[in-house]
Amino acid sequence: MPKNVISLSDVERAVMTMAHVAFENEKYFGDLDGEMGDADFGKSLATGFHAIQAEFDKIDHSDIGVLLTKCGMIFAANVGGCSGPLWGTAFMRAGMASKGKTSLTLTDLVAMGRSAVQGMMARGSSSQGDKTLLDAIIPAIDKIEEVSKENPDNVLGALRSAAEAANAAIEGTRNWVAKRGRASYAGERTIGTLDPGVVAVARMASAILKEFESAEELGNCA
Amino acid sequence: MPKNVISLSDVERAVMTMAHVAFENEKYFGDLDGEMGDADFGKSLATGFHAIQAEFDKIDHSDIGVLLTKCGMIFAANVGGCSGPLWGTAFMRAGMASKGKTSLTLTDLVAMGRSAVQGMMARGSSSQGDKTLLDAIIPAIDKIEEVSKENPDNVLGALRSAAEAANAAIEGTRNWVAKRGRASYAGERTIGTLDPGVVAVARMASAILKEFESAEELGNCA
Amino acid sequence: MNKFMNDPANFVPEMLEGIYLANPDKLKYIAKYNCICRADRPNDDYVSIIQGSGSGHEPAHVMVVGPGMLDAACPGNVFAAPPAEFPFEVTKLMNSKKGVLHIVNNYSGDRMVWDMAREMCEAEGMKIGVVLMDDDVAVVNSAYTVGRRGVAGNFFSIKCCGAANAEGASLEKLVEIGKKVNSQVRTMGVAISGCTPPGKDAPIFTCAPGEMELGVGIHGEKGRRRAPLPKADAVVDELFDAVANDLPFEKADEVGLMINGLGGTPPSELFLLYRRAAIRCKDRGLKVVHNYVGDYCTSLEMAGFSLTLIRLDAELKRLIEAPADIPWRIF
Amino acid sequence: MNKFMNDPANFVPEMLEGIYLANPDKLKYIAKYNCICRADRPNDDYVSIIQGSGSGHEPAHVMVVGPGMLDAACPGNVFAAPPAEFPFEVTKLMNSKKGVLHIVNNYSGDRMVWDMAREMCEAEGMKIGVVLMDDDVAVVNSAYTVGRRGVAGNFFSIKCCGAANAEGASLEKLVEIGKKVNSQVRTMGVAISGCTPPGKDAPIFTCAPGEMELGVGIHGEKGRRRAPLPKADAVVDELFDAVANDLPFEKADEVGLMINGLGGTPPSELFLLYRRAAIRCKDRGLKVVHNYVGDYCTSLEMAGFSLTLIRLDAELKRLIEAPADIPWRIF
Ligand SMILES: Nc1ncnc2c1ncn2[C@@H]1O[C@H](COP(=O)(O)OP(=O)(O)O)[C@@H](O)[C@H]1O
Ligand SMILES: Nc1ncnc2c1ncn2[C@@H]1O[C@H](COP(=O)(O)OP(=O)(O)O)[C@@H](O)[C@H]1O
Ligand SMILES: [Mg+2]
Ligand SMILES: [Mg+2]
Ligand SMILES: [Mg+2]
Ligand SMILES: [Mg+2]
Repeated sequence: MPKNVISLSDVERAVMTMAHVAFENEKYFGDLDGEMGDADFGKSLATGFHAIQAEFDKIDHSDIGVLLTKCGMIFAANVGGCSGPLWGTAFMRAGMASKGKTSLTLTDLVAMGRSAVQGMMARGSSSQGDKTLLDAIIPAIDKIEEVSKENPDNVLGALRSAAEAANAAIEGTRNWVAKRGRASYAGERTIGTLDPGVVAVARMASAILKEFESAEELGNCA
Repeated sequence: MPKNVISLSDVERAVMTMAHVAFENEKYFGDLDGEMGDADFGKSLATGFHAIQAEFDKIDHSDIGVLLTKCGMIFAANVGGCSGPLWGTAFMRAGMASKGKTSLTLTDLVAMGRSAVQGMMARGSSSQGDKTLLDAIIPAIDKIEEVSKENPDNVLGALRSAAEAANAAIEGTRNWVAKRGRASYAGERTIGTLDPGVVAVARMASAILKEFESAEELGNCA
Repeated sequence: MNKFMNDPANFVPEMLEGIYLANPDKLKYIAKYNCICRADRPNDDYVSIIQGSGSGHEPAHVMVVGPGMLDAACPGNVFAAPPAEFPFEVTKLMNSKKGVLHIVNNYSGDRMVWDMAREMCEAEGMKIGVVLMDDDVAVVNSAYTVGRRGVAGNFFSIKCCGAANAEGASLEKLVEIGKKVNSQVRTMGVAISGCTPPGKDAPIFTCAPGEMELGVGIHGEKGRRRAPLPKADAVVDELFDAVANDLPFEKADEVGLMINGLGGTPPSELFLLYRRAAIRCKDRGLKVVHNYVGDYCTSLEMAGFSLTLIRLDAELKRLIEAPADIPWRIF
Repeated sequence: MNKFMNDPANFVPEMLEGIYLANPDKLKYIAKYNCICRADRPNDDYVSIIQGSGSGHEPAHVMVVGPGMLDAACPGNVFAAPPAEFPFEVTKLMNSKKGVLHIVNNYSGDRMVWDMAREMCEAEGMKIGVVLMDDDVAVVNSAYTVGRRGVAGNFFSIKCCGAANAEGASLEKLVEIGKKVNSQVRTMGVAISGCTPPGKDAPIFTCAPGEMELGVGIHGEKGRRRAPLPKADAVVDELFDAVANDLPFEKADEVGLMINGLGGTPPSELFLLYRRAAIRCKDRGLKVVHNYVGDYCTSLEMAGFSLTLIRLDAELKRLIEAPADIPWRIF
């Protein structure tokens, strides 16, 4: 039977998958940031996820909410620059929106995503269209919402649409002007370059999708 | 009749010829110095001869001695580093050794050269074999002395032998170790490199020879 | 670009330890929070003044901790604001009855981190004042950024607030002074080489021979535009005009003038550049009452400089001339 | 390498004018002799202390003219000692009843020029003292050179002689102090990039990534040997051992420790290097009573540093700690 909810262990696996994307792309993300920014994005993400990984077994796994909140606190405590507060806030907000839950419906997922996005926008005084990771995350959440309205049980379909939307943002935002983050100081010169935050979110979305797909296949075979 | 003495105007032309060699080779001499030294030799020589050129018409030309002494003072007043004191001293000593003279025999020339060399060695605490311009000048003077002993009137022959000796020193000293000047700090690493002072002296000797030869030809034609 | 370092991951901690080892009687080093602080602080008779931006800008701001300037610094990695935990914990450690002043440079990262830290501190009942520095005139269109960056002008807010603090001023007064400094100081920078953060194998950008990057910040990031490198005087003129026309500085103003090296530019060039800036001030009728030529706020080993003008009233003049004692010193 | 300059021929004069313009009340600039001198000197109650090596080593020595240090400087072109006329004329201008002290760095050029100048001054009846500095331990075989070079240790002879002069010491006493400083100070340097004199279009030498030039002087000339660039601690260890074993420095010695930037090395790296040097001093039982981290004697924009140790007795300690007021300053 295909997956219709997201379990606590799915969430754990998703966080670890994000971590691996951060580790494997540390240099690439840093180089992307070096194009127009200060080249530290790869290092910041890797540092944050290394800290999460190091404490992962020790922290409270009793529900999705406490787990994500704690991940956010670890991230914010260990990472500076824009990424520490932004990703820390995102995890914490997602955690607060899933307090006490041990499994998530697509509707829950959308609510968590919206809350995380709101937190990041408030923290970063930013909005959609500023050529930041928001421009990958928001369309992805929109897609999840769309799919969930058609069929609230279609988890894999929602993740697939989300990953597609996030990946479409990579090239879709290329010719925009960055209005937030270090790159924004380069103004018009950012036209034609990729936003590292967008790329990171897209890669993570793809990796999570792949993870869920292979789990599904294994499930089908078994 | 071939030349058997060196006149005041010959000396004037010789100084101007040296100046032109310095101007034309400013970059090359600097680059040579840059190999193992501090790359300022070309500039120092050019500065000194520019100063001489600028004041040349104004200074006392009543005899070879005062002319050369004054050239030495101008050189020392305008050039620093090793070259200012060394070339300044050389001109001054040559001038003092030719005080009151309006023409020079080869014997006079040898005495002036010896006096200049002594002055430079005292000023620079250096001696033959240190891989400095002394290793071009001393063999050149030796040759003039040799020729003058055979035939005291053979000015052109003496200059030819001197130029040959100075030029032979270029490659002849290449594999020596520099023991004086900035290059000496590089020790063994100077083996295989040319000493800029030697090269400059050789080029000047060749140019002076050429100048005398063409004057001679003209003289013969007339 | 070659660099003197051991493990790139230890670049910042080993630099901080070096600062401490050079001043063991005056400073403390708390490795956990990248913190360099005065050994004799906190003291309830004085405000504690703290800053923590990215590293790579030394002497700003870890080398200006000491009497008359900062009480503590807690930088992040090279070019990254510290995690919010650092300012939160360091504020707790340096907490004083008179309050704690945060001097924050206006970058998204710095602001977010210090906002988070301040919220956490205030939740614990601490009294926090904030001064935001944004002196960089190279950022033109503030609608499209978080606004101007805090660059070398930061030195003056630290110097003036630090001096006022030594005189016993209140937190409110320090905030007022810091805001006044920020309102009166303008900076613009230019690079003629890029810089390579520790652990990277190439500079963030490079300048070909005869090229300059105009309007750079202090994070190795690109600036406003790439242009052919003209004579030094023309470079100064471009920065001077941008800076002096911005406030604008007026005839008979008394000013401080800073030529700040970005890390790879030697004293000889800085004074050659100062010459032109001084001539321009004179031509414009500005009276330079104090000047600064050297490294104040760098971008690692970048070759380049920034030009800062600050308008001085009697109060600011008194404060910049007050003594201070910091690790970045000559004697 | 890009450089901020106008006409290369004006590099030195424009830098000197910049120094003067930054200190118009305290200094005079005599363009004819590349001379920066104190406006309030000569004074027959004090010796006049003069130096004039090549340019390109700033702040040495044109930016250390002022109370407590030099009374005048008259540098030559970049990396070339001045023509003998400069020291001769400047000595005449600064002549004092108490005499004039020439502090000369031990290079063929410098020595020849200052010898000529001194002979000319003495012929006119002036009283001249000479201190010769040769602190560079990188020069091993003195039989094959004019001996060791004067490098960053020069700062200490100027500082100590200047302080003693301010106390009213005689010319003979200043010579004695200068000689004592020179006998107690040792330096060695290393480069990780070359430098380009104004007017040249390429560096005198270059270091490939991962290479260093060990035992360099301060004129962009090559050093003792080329070697792979190890971790920073290992570089410090190599210089430290060469320097500390030379005197040799002994357990319980009180020392001054200097990490001097060669022009292109930023404060961050210098303090990282200082860390290791301080640890090595501690391990060897040397007591660092005063330290110096920054640019003191540069080689244009060369990236690199030198490490200097000076053994201090009570007299030298008093003199290095005395105040001084020079153009190269923080505040
Ligand atoms: N104010 C903001 N709001 C949302 N996202 C932002 C903001 N500023 C930057 N970002 C995102 O963060 C990425 C850069 O992160 P990072 O390099 O860690 O920041 P910094 O600019 O502090 O070096 C950008 O690519 C962008 O996607
Ligand atoms: N002590 C010395 N005696 C004689 N010649 C010397 C001495 N030192 C240097 N030279 C000569 O001078 C040349 C270098 O001159 P220059 O570059 O002006 O000197 P510096 O070493 O001061 O830069 C050398 O190539 C060498 O021939
Ligand atoms: Mg970044
Ligand atoms: Mg030379
Ligand atoms: Mg950053
Ligand atoms: Mg020279």
